[in-house]
Amino acid sequence: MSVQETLIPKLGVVTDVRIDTPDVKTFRVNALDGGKVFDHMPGQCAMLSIPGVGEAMFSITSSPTNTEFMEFSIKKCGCLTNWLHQMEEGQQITIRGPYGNGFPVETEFKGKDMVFVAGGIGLAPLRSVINYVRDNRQNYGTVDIVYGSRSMEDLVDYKEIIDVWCKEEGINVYLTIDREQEGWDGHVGFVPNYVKELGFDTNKTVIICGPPIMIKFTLAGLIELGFDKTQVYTTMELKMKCGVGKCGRCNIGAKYVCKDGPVFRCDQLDEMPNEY
Amino acid sequence: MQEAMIKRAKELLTDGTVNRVLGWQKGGVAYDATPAVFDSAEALEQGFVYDDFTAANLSKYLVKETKNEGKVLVFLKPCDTYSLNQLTKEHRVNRDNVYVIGVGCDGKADVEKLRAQGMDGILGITAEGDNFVVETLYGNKTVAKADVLAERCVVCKSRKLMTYDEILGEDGEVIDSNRFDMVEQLENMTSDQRYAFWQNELSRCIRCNACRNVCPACTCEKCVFDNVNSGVANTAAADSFEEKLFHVIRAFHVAGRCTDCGECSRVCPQGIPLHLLNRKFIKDINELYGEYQAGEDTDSRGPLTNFTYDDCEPSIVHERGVE
Amino acid sequence: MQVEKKEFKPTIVAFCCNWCSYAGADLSGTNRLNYPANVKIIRVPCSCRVNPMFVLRAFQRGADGVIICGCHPGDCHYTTGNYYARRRMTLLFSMLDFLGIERDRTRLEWVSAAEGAKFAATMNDFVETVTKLGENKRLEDLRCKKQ
Amino acid sequence: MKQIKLDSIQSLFKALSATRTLYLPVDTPAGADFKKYEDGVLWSGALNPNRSAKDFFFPQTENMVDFKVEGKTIEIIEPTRPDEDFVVFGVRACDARSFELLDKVFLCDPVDTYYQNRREHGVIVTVCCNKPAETCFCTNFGIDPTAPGGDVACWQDDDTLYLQANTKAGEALLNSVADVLAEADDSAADSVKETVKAIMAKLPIQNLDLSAFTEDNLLNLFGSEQWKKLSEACLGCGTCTFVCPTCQCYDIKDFDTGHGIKRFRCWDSCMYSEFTRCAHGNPRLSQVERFRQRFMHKLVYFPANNNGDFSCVGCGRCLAKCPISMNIVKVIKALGGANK
Repeated sequence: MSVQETLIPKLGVVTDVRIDTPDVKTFRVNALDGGKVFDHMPGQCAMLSIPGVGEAMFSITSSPTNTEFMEFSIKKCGCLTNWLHQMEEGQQITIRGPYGNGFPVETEFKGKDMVFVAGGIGLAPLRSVINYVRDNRQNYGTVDIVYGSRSMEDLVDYKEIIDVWCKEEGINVYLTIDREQEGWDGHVGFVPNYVKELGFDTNKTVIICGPPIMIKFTLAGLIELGFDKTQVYTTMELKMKCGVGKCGRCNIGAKYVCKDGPVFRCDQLDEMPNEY
Repeated sequence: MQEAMIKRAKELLTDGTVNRVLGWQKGGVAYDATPAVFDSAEALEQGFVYDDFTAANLSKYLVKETKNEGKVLVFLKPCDTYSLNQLTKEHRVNRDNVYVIGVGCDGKADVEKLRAQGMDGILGITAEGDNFVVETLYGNKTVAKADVLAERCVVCKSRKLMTYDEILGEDGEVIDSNRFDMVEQLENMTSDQRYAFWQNELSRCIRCNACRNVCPACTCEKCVFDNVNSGVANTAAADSFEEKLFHVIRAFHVAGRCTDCGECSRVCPQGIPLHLLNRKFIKDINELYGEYQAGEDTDSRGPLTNFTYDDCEPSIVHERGVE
Repeated sequence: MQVEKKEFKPTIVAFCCNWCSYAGADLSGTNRLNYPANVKIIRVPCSCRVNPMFVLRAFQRGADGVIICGCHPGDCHYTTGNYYARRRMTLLFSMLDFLGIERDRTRLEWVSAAEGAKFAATMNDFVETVTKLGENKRLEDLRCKKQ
Repeated sequence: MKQIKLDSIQSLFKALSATRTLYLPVDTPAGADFKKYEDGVLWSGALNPNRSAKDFFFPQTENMVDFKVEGKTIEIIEPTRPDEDFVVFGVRACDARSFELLDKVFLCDPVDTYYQNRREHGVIVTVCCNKPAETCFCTNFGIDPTAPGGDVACWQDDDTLYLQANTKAGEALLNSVADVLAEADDSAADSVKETVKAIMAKLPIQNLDLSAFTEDNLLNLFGSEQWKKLSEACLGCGTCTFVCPTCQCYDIKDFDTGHGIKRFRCWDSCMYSEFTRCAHGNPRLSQVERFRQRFMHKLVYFPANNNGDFSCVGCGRCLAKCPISMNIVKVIKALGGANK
């Protein structure tokens, strides 16, 4: 693979737009002739762009086991994402990737009991792994999903969670929202506290993704429960331009998030300078 | 001078008038002094330097420094005091948090001029009267200070301190300088010649932003050239147009506020005479709207935030200079 | 073989103040006065809204001449806006001249809402002047040129 | 080894430029600059041009791809790549070494084909420094200015230029201009080398203690108290990064030409406030962090990823050009000894 192929994007077309929450939409992207633009592993990212507006890295939300299309759950928070949110079906976009290391689903995760902890839009990269695990159920142990958001409306992929994940055998879904809300009879409270309350078996493997503050406190809670940092994975995000470790801006210490990351094991983070 | 400055700074530190001193830190070679904050007598003794090469204008650092706790002592040369006044006028510096010691200045030397005179491999420079004795890898050489004076000092506009709490050395006078000569020379060229001149100069620009970042008048919290939403944010000029855009706008944004301290040209790694753009504005303002020197006071209205009912029309451009 | 020389039609950007000059342009239109179609009018709230950057970027995007029209001094809707604009544009035009950009490519003109005829005449004159100068070469951005 | 008299060097330049474009350092009123050779252009005797030679392979701006957008559809137009063969003459040992370091970044997988393409079309002719400056410190990074890299190496004494090919491409280049060159003894340049070595021994910046800059010491150095003091006066301009032969960070930007979109890349600087700004914030909010990033990258991060090679060649440009005279040597001196 050369940069000639990676820095020059391919064309994709938006084939479906789903409104998830007031500020998150999920876009389905196909190659112009149908099918996927490229294959990827769970946790990998792609560079999406609208020429003239900008380019940015997004995690691929759909699982590699989905062979028909790719999905991106995108929160409106900047110039490009605002533009993306105005897209309609049939809009072409440019896309390049896949970038990053992805989760070690075929190695370290194999045979493990998995706990997924997500907050807000942090579910986006995890959804890819969760569905990958569901589709290769025989390779993994139990699956627990703890997912929290500010409010009921802010739960991304609520429909899939309720209709599919909750109904599947061997998967436990724990939902929580930050504040009491009418029509919500589930758990109320912050994710880190909920994780501690639930008190998982300490031989499970945990993946966390969400706001930095949530990651920080969840990790602290897990260690309190007796987890080791080598059992906990997270994914990072920094400003990226090239995606191939050359433009020099997404480094944390000697590691480039776009190339060596975005998935890091929490004990690896300890060896990196605290600059993220 | 350096000794007297250190002595006075130590006194002011001891009696609590100030809690730190903004000055210049000695470097490795004779000419490379770095602006620095000193917070103790020992630090001053070890590193404080003031000589013919401490050229940096310290007033811009006061924007940041005066936001900190306590009063800061700063040594300012006459041209730097103009900058401080201007910053005070624009409420960018809290003058109450600054204790200014004005220091006389006979002009600063420009190491590039030393190099241009064939002084390669400079190891040490000692001032002896009106000369520098330069020790180099290729033998000792002597050069007259006057011959290596920085361009801005050759045409120094004023040796008078505009604002100070005390003076070390002698206060000077405003000089009737010939600083506009080069601007005039350019004005008298044909438009083709001027275009060729600037095309050649500006094409060397590497957009390092040193001119902008060092400028005591450029104190915007966020520069338009850094603002991605402005449409002109860029880290490199992709077309020669962008060089012109950057430099015209940079000069325009400080028009009427530029004190002509000359830092922009001093720091330019490519030796572009940027001060000529600023001086052109100053000269135009002087000629069209009456003599005005930014930084002379802290309360007058600047020429671009002011007007008279009978100002000239822009068509005056057609009546001036050479087409 | 006879090659027909393509007639040069300059692109002119005219920044017109909303209260006077834009109305003046309107008037010249309703009076069926002719001025060249290659004058592109950009309405601004006041002539002093025109940032030097606007002028330069108009040239970048392919303008061959830029004209700024505002209320007559003393008539500004905001009382004093055009006085400031006058100083700014004087200095800007002088600077562009200093850089060797043809001085006839920029102009400032006061046009009131009642001066439809003056607007048309000004534009005709400006277009003629710029046509004589030819294409803007000194303040162009090569990337914006159509191949 | 070949030789040519300096007074007939123009014939060498003519011969070199006959079949390809020749670039060489030329004096300007504000220091030397690499310029295209044309009849009558004189080779500058300056030690180093203001800008490094990295421009030839990694230009400040470079068009990557064009787009045409119409309604909902996008068309991707790949630009034609430059295919002009060129020679860069008069590169010093430090800049020559910088290409090896840039290669490590751009030619590792995935290969940057823009850079690779230029690299393949360029031949580098280095010249031994005959008048090192006080700002030179290449020897600290294991560079021998008397044995410069590149495809062809040259040595210059009072009246003669000696040339020797280092690579196959260099040999081919010398063969193509064999008419204007004469044979020389392989030891002909030895006296030049000796003279330069003697000068090098007197340089003020020698034996910098680099032993502290190891990956193991990364967190220690990162957390050093010294950064605040060192970066205090930093203006946050990009001078050091843009004159640096090894700085390689870039930005990718889109430009709307009015009739299409040009996507280009251009140099960027980690010293700039917006360098790492993204939707969720900026991990390097103050100049301390940006300043630290630059030097940590050169002295720790880069070596950690590249077998211990520092990303500095000691050309001394940042020493000469920094507006406030803060530079990598001062950083090494401040951190090198204290943080072992």
